[in-house]
Amino acid sequence: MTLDISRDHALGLLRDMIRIRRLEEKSAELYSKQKIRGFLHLYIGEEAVGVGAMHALRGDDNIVATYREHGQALVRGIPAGEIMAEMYGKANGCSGGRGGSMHLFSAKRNFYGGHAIVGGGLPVAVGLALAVKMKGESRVTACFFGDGATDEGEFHESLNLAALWKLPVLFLCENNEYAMGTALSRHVSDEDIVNNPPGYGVPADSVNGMDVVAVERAVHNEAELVRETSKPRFLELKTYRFRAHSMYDAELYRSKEEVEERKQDDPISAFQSRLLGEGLITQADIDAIEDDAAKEIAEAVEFAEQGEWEPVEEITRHTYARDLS
Amino acid sequence: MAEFLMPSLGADMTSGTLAKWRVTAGDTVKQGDIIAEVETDKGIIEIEVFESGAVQKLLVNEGEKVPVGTPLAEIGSGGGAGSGADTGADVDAGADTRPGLILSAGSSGPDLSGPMASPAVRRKAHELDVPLERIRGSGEHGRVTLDDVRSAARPPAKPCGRLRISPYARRIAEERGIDVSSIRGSGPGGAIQAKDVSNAKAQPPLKPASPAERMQQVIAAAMTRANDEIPHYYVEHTSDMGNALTWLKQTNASLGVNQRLVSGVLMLRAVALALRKHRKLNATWQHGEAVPSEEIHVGLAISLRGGGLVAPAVRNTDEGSLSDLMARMTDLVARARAGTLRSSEITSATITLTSLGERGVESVMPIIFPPQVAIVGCGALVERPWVVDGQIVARPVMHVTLGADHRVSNGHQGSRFLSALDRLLQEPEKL
Amino acid sequence: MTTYRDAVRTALQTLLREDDRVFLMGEDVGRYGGAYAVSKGLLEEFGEDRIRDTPLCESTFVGAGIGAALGGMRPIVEVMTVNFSLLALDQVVNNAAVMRHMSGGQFQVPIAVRMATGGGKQIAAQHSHSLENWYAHIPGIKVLAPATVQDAHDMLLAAVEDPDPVFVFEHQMLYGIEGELDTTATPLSPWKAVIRRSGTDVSLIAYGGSMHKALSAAEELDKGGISAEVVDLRSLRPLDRDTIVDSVRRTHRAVVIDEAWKTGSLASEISATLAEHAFYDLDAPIERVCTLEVPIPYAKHLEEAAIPQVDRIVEAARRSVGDG
Amino acid sequence: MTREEIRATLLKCLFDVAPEIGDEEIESDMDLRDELDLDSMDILRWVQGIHKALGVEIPEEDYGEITTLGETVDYVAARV
Repeated sequence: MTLDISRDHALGLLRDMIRIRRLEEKSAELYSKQKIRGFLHLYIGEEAVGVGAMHALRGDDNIVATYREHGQALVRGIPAGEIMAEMYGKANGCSGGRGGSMHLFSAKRNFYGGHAIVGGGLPVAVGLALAVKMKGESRVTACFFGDGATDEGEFHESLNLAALWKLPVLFLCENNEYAMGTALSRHVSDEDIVNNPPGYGVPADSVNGMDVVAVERAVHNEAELVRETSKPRFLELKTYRFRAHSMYDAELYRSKEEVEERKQDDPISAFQSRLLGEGLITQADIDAIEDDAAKEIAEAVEFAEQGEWEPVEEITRHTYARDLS
Repeated sequence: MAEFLMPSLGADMTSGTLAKWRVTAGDTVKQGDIIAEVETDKGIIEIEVFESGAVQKLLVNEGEKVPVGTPLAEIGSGGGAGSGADTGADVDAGADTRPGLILSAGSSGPDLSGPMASPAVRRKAHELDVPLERIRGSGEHGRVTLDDVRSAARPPAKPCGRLRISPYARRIAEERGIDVSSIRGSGPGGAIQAKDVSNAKAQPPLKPASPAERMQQVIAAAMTRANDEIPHYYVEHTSDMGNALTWLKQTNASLGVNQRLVSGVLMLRAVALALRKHRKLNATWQHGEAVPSEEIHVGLAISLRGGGLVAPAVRNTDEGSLSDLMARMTDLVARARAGTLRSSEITSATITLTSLGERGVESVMPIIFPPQVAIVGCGALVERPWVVDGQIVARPVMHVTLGADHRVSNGHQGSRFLSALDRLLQEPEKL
Repeated sequence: MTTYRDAVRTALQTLLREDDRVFLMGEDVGRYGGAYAVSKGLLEEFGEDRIRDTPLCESTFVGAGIGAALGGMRPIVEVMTVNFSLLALDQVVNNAAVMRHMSGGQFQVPIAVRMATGGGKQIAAQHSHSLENWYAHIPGIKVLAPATVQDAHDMLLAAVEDPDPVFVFEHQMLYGIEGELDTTATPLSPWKAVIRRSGTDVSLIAYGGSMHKALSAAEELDKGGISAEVVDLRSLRPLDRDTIVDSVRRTHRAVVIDEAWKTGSLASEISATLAEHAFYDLDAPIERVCTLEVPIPYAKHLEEAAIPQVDRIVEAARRSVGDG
Repeated sequence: MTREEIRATLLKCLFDVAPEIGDEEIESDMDLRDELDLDSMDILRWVQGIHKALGVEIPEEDYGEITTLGETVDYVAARV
């Protein structure tokens, strides 16, 4: 089956996947050098999900994401420098250095943040959709979460409430097969996650999350249905993370062989091969993208390095609308 | 040349054990290659390299535990083989390569100067034209608060009547009978702490480095406090001292020089005896209420010629013979002059008697010494025309004034006290 | 020398070996080896029946622990961090804490719940808070905060043996500390505070992660001639008021260190206790060194400024003594 | 006993009574009550001191003859 997309479109998808990959690789390096601290959850392996979904959504659609949100943030338009600066903890980071890797935010891009309590973003997404509906807008609220979140009560409660109140939420489950270190088969009773939402009256579908074009199409279709019907829908994106849960772990819960095998299905190299095979792009195009990405990331690091530290005297800022002291 | 460092593999990792090298010196590596295994609390983790090049030298042996940031290997950027160094020979197990502990590498930390203050505080400081750097913050971490700015903008508050003293210091001062009003506090905000009380005991206020000045400060503080806190009222009576002086003259004529009495001792005893029936004036003000004193200790105001004033107590002034009282009074005056009063004498008075001497003014309006609630002032003995048995005669008279705390007694009670005092002075032989 | 992490594991092993009713459950306690690697290796020894990986469903697996305890088992539940335990707060407050009382004494909930607490690792505002004070507020449960390797071991044994629900808070910065572990000695009562260092001038009252900062502060103060006593609370509920009050009666000054926010903190409770029972022994205002009233920021310097540090404890103690 | 010795003894007794006077130079014709601010208690103690040091007893009715140091030297010299 040939790809039915334009060269520019294809280059756009590829470019964003490569940008994410290089950003994450650089982040890993900077983490090991202690420039980035705390928890760092890398998106390597899952780029097709973020890129496909974010390309399919409208710029004014609301995004609620998880603590593994660098990809969505970058594609939504938060500059790499601001993301990197945030991970450095600098004042010029997209959350002022207050949030770090897990808590990227951008109000002007309707990016409602990375959430680090599993399942904690879902009720918030339902509420954002409620606001959209009450204000009579046509925006979709897209909520990303992992397979682990489907264990939480909040997942089930959110599906129920969104369906009951007919709210325009698109539930996007990034199923990477592990809830932190616990395999899907060991944390859900029914591994077929799409079986859950229909019980609440929420239509559910599934897509190969390693295929960026398939993701983009599926998310586009679902989002437009949500927009038209003002009812929630659920889409599972089957993917796999190539790296540890958070930066490094001993990966006692999965075998090296398994990881190596799944790495063969790299969403970026697979897409590149297809595009080259179909003659849509050339190696020179890829080289140019790589060069641009390398430059962008280098500039991002420089931006973060040059950033100022928030003065300690401002520490309680942003606790309230107005300082209470 | 780049250094391959012991990486930080998690937020809680401070050190790791190099479990295994996957490369040897001379190997060529490229970015992303796994070149070592590190054992952490969570298990063995494979470590990738972020540079491409040749491994020049391995710096840490397998099995060694080193802090995060310690160089593990040197990676040449050229991509060619290294100097051919032999791993075994070059790996130095010694600790000398380790001190390069770079736990905070790269994050040298922000340069933070100037006081901490929120934007709101800064704005307020600007509005009130108070330089922020001159304010000592009372908030967390020395943070300047809005209240700090407001206080800095205000003129200094009038000294508050309430003494800043810790509960513990107050307790031990009471136990030891130390007057805390004269103690300078060394605690937060000038508060008196236990050690200040202890020092005060060791060094009574009469013997400070600069006695006169020091005493004047103490008097100033006590009087200011008295004037601020105590609603004084005054009543006055003029007493005929003829009988008393005649009796005194006769008595002294028959006594040896060491047994002679002075008129002051008559006054002292008369005040003490009058107080027996007017207990409201023989009290101290403590924690918002008058506490009557069972015993009568009249303090004698003694003006020191070098400057200063003390009012040590003649304890149990109403008891013992007059000659015994005279002896005690003489001793007290001598020690007051010599500066050897005991602290308990300074603090235990329950009322004060002040006399402006024999040639001073005719009357005095004295201020109460806190925590007492009354003070008796005597003017000079003066001869005045006086009506005795319907005849105008010249008699030695004295103005006696009572200053008292209106929270505790009233003018009627005060005047009854002065009447009683007058009657006592008319019968000196009974004193 | 043993790490705190290993001491907890040793206690878990002892409990699992000696009592068939004991089992461990929680997120990633099995295959992953525990988020803080406490339970590493236990799955291999005790099997999946007794080392249970749970789905990410805090309310339900804590509630299930309560149920299992009611049913005669001795569950040890690991909640990854106190922040996630908020999802289970309903089960804790409305079931674990009240079951004995509400049933007129017919039922008991002998559950032990372990969780990591505290900040210091730059994991920002959803992973760094110290909310043990919230638990210490609740009658019907007991709260322990082991600060030492020995306590990490002994207190878990005591928690499981106790007939009531016991919550054990392990400060996340302590897992790597090393100390002597004696598994043969008779343990100290976990419900009593302990004087970790004697002093005469000021009492530094702390627990958990802050206890070590208090000890460092005491050393620093010692250089300046101030003799600081360090009181390790150990049990947050019940609170050993006698030891706290006795210490302050001797030193006459108190600095309470608590990584929670100051408002409504355990430090507030201790300060009130001192005001009630040691008022006439106080020679200076009680000082509280707590976390600033702000969600824990990610940036290192801001996080450090937010939570109690040695220098702030030293400053507070000096103010209290009058050398500030 | 010379007048100088008497004067020195009287001064010593005076300093015992009123040590605060210190090094102030005391003129022979200075009024002790007014200029040195001695009260009746001080005078009495001085008189007691003189009695002890020199054995001279000064009755109250003679106080009018010891208003200055010079007068007192005269008074004592006549009775030693």
